[in-house]
Amino acid sequence: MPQLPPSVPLSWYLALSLILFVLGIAGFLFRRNIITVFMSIELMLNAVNLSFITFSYKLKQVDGHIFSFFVMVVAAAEAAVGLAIILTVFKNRQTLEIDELSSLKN
Amino acid sequence: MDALLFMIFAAIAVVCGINLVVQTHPISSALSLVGVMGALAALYLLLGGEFIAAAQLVVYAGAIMVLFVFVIMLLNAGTEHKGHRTWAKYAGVPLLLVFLGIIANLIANRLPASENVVFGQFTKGSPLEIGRALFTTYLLPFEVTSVLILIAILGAIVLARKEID
Amino acid sequence: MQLWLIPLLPLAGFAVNGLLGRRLSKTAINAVAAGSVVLSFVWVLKTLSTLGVFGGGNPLEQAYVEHYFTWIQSGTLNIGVDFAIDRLTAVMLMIVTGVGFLIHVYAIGYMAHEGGYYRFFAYLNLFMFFMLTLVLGANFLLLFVGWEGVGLCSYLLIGFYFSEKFATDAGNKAFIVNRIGDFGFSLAVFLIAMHFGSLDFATVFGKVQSMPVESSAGWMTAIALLLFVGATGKSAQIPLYVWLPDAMAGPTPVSALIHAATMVTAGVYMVTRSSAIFLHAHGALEVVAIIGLATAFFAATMGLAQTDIKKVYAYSTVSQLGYMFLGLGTGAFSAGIFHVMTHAFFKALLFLGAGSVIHAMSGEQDLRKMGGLRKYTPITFWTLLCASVAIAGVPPFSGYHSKDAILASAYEYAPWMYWVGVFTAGMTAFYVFRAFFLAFFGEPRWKAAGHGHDDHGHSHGAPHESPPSMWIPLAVLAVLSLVGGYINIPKWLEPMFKLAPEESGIPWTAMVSVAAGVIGIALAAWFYLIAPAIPEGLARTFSTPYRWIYNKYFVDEFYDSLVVNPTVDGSRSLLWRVVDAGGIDGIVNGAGKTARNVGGILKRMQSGSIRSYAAWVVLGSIVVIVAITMAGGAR
Amino acid sequence: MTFFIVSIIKAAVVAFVLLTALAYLQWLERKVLAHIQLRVGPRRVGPHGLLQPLADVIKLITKEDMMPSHVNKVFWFLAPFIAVLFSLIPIAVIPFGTELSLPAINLGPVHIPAITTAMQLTDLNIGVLFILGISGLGVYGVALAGWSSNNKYSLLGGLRSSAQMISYELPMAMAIAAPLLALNTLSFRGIVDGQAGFFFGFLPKWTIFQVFPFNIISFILFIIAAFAETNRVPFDLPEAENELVAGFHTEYGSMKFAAFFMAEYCNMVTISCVATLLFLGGWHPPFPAQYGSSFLPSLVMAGAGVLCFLHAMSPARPLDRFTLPVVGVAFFALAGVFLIPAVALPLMPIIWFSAKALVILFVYIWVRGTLPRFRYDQLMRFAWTFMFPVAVVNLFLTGLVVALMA
Repeated sequence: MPQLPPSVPLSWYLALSLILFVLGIAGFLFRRNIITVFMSIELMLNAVNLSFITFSYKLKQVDGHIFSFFVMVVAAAEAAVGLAIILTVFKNRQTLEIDELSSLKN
Repeated sequence: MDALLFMIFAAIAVVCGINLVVQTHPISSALSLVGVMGALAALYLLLGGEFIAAAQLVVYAGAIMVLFVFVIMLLNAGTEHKGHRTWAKYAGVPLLLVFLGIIANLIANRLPASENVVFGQFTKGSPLEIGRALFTTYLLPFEVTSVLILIAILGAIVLARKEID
Repeated sequence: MQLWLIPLLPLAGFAVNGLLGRRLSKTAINAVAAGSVVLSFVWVLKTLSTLGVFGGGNPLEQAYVEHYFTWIQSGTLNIGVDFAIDRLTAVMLMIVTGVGFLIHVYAIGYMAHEGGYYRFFAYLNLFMFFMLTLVLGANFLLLFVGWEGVGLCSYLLIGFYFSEKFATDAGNKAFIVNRIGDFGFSLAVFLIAMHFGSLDFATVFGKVQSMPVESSAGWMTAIALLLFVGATGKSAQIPLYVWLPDAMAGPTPVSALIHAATMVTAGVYMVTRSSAIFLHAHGALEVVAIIGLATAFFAATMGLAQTDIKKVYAYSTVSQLGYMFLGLGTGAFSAGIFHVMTHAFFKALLFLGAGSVIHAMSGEQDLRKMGGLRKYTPITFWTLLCASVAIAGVPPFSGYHSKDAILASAYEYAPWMYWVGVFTAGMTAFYVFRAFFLAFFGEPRWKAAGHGHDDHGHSHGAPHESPPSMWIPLAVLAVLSLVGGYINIPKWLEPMFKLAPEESGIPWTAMVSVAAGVIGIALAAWFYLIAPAIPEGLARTFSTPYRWIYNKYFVDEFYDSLVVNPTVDGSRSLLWRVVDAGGIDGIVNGAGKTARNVGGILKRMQSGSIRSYAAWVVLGSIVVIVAITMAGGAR
Repeated sequence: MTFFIVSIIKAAVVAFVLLTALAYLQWLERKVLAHIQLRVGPRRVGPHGLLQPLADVIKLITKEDMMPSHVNKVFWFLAPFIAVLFSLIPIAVIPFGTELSLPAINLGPVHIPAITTAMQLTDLNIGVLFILGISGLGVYGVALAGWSSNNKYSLLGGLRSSAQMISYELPMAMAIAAPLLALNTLSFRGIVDGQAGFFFGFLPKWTIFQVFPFNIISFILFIIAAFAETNRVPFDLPEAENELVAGFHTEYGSMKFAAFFMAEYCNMVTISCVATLLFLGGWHPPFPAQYGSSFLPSLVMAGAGVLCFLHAMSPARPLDRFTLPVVGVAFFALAGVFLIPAVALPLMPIIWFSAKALVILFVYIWVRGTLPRFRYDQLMRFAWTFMFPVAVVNLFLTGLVVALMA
């Protein structure tokens, strides 16, 4: 079996964050349940956080952590409002299908 | 050791992420997202972000996702069925591949040869440091965020008052 | 030493009265309003005593400065919020808080029956705050803040009876005319910031003194003149004096506090404060002197024929301010400030007395409808007498000292100025005593005329003496205006203004001015006590000059036809019809039309399905990233 | 290498002790409840029913494990495991005592080097946050169980528990934050070290006595929130049997049901340990050694022995005449053992620690035997209109005091 290196290069973390981000976009593009779409957004946010932390490690500065902390806080606010909106939508439309919620046009 | 841990948790994260996308039931997606978050928390620890790891668990996994699960249960949303197809569905895959390719290329080529991540080298992630930075350099953003949170709470209450009672 | 407490106490009073006044009882409002002012007065006393002013020695040789925080920090320009006390400021502080307190007490009695009670006191406190900021500020910007603030308060208080058209008009007039002056002032401030790279008094004046008089006299003169434009606006000098007489539409305590004692002297203070600049611009000083003299003279002549008691005193205020500027212009800054103080005493007293008379006549202001009030309002009578002799420059009362100092320096500067000044002094004595005699002597004319309109809410038969809250301040001010002349301000200000002339000028100048005053009094007595027929006769014989004087030289009409109407017509016909309707609206509508057209095209992209939006976003981000990479941004 | 071995041994010990403690905690609860209600409680299996837990375990294992047809299988299976997992993890960061140092032992071929290790699995320097996070995850078990059982009672139970746990996590976190302000560390060991010593020689420097009186308030808040977090009476809405049959675990039987039960008790133990560490000074004695605090355990043991003999005088069952004296002798022996310094010194911290934890656990049971259950809206209103504001104000005041004293 191939011998594992004692530690991994920084770019692997970035690659992981990229993969997660793309997965998030994919979820956003291909899922129809509005809640799932919402969760894909959260996934993207997490990916970005990971890259923040990674860069913060590279630059040996704490700022990245602060940014990701703010991202979390904003995500919390967003989740609260977004879920409330979803509840309202469901009450008015009895559906969570994103394609049926296209009343923005006409 | 570090590499092993990274492998394990990265694998968990990726698998859960894929699961999030492919699962048809919101609950399973939610749980896989929780899995991703847990794995990421572990990775943060590897990167020396103790506080962020804990915050990840408390805030994301412990509060936000619980909220998601709560709503999913409340609406008792079933599995989704085939909807009509938009052009995005066809354009999506190539777009994503292009995106992936470009960024991967950037990471692979444009980034300078980055050093290895060794656990314990970066010690600025302790609650002490974070708190210091948060209350000196980033004081104003911090306060503004608190206001944002307040507004969000009020908005959520106003929006959802009639639903939950 | 917590200088900030001094202005902040009145501000607190304003906050309390302005926010909660509607709910508070009158007693509470009085307590807050007068209390805050008396507290700041006490604090001023404490501060000064801590600085050793009342002790012996030579305190406050240089200013005591307190820095609070940096307000503006841009490039090299660094403006801090800091207060300073030097000898000049000390004098002004004493005047403002002391007289201010007395007038607050007076107002409690005077406004007792007015509506908007708490509003009045809130404004009054706010005015105190801004005035103290103006006096304490250690740089031109803070001075300007206070400057604008007192302007605002004066506007609010002139238009206090906002239900009356003339009051609001007067308020607007005061505000707009002051704007002209403030414009000059702000230009001066810009020039100063540009040339000295700072607005701090200390820095600026230090640099000024360091440079020789000849060099850069040009823009120095410009700065000085612009500053003086501001002063003419605030201190009602020619050509911007027109607002002050109308400002009498406000309640009498306001006239006393703002338009006689404190605010109008702000200009004098400002010019004195920047004496260094003026001393480096002799042309400007000359202008100051001439303008002051002209104002003194013409205002005095206008005062001769006024029939409204407050108007008389208003013009006398303008004329006295002219005196002060004459003093400044002739280099006797300390004498000017001296006159500021004495004038604060006796002019405040005159106005308050007039207010008391008006109160007694329950709202009647016309001298022709008064008379014989002596036995009804004895206290007012005596106090007003004190004030009149003081302003007439009869030794040894306060007016004599200060006016004499000014005239002496005027004589040293240019004898003709001195003679005009003396003549003006005579006129001053004349019209002041004219008003005095008309009000208190002769047979009562108010019985026949009945009471005028009664805006005091309660009508009664005979005139009545005012309540103690009104006559006690009168008494205090009377004492001050009698003995105030012995507070040797020029001596006190010696270290600041080396150029102040010797206090004991040429003795005969003093005698002549006194003689002029006495002659004026005698004439007034002759005309209005012994032979009341003469004035009408004179008015008939010299009908043309009389009409001119009576109509204040038609200056207002002149301004209307020259400035106001053209502006109004111009803006109506050109700005509104052409520029606004044509240009601006055109731009706006055009923008709207374009937006609609573009939107019509972009609308196609908006399918309404979120996923297509997401796809668009991805596409866009790809494009951006590629572009950045191409540009070599992403390393 | 020794590190791994030691860690494994420690883990094994801790797991064994914990699981036994859980089983006997349940026995204790039944006993105490019984005495509160003037009953006798389990008594048949073993002396004073001491073997009852064993019997229960056997029963639960041997029961038929039936799965309802209408449940969502994956999550229905997953839920109990999640619950147990997240209730067991936190014990890993909880210290039970000071350092334990064993001398090197030579038994012919076997050679064990001298070992010095902390009585703790691991000492994270974010231990408190870690526990908060993990216990926050515990809700998934309940919520999933409630949802996946596909039964309206269970669903209601799940919803209730998730909402309730989220709501009570805030005051709990704030109540924890208040003492941390004074101690300013997040590692449990550091926290306990910060509470060593005595005020005026007799009053222990425990957190509750430190920023008087605010930390007492936060202690009370913490205990209340802890009751809610562990779904115990009076906050056991998720399993309110008279409203929701059995709430989220209606559909569960045999070991899965036992898993939920275990999770609940494990949470209780964890929370009690946390309370002990954060507020009650961990393993520090309540009064100084010169007043003989080190003899207290021996005294208690001796007292227990005497008690056993007294009971043996008037036995409730004929068998007691023989069993009780044996137990009494055992107690006396223990008392003697605790007089040996070599044994007492390392054990003393653990004794104090577990004593304090047991007191809190007893309070749990006591409350359950005493208080009625809240109504759900009362529960929520209590959380948001009383607990939360009080916690905020308390936190603020504590910060103020600490800042002023610093």
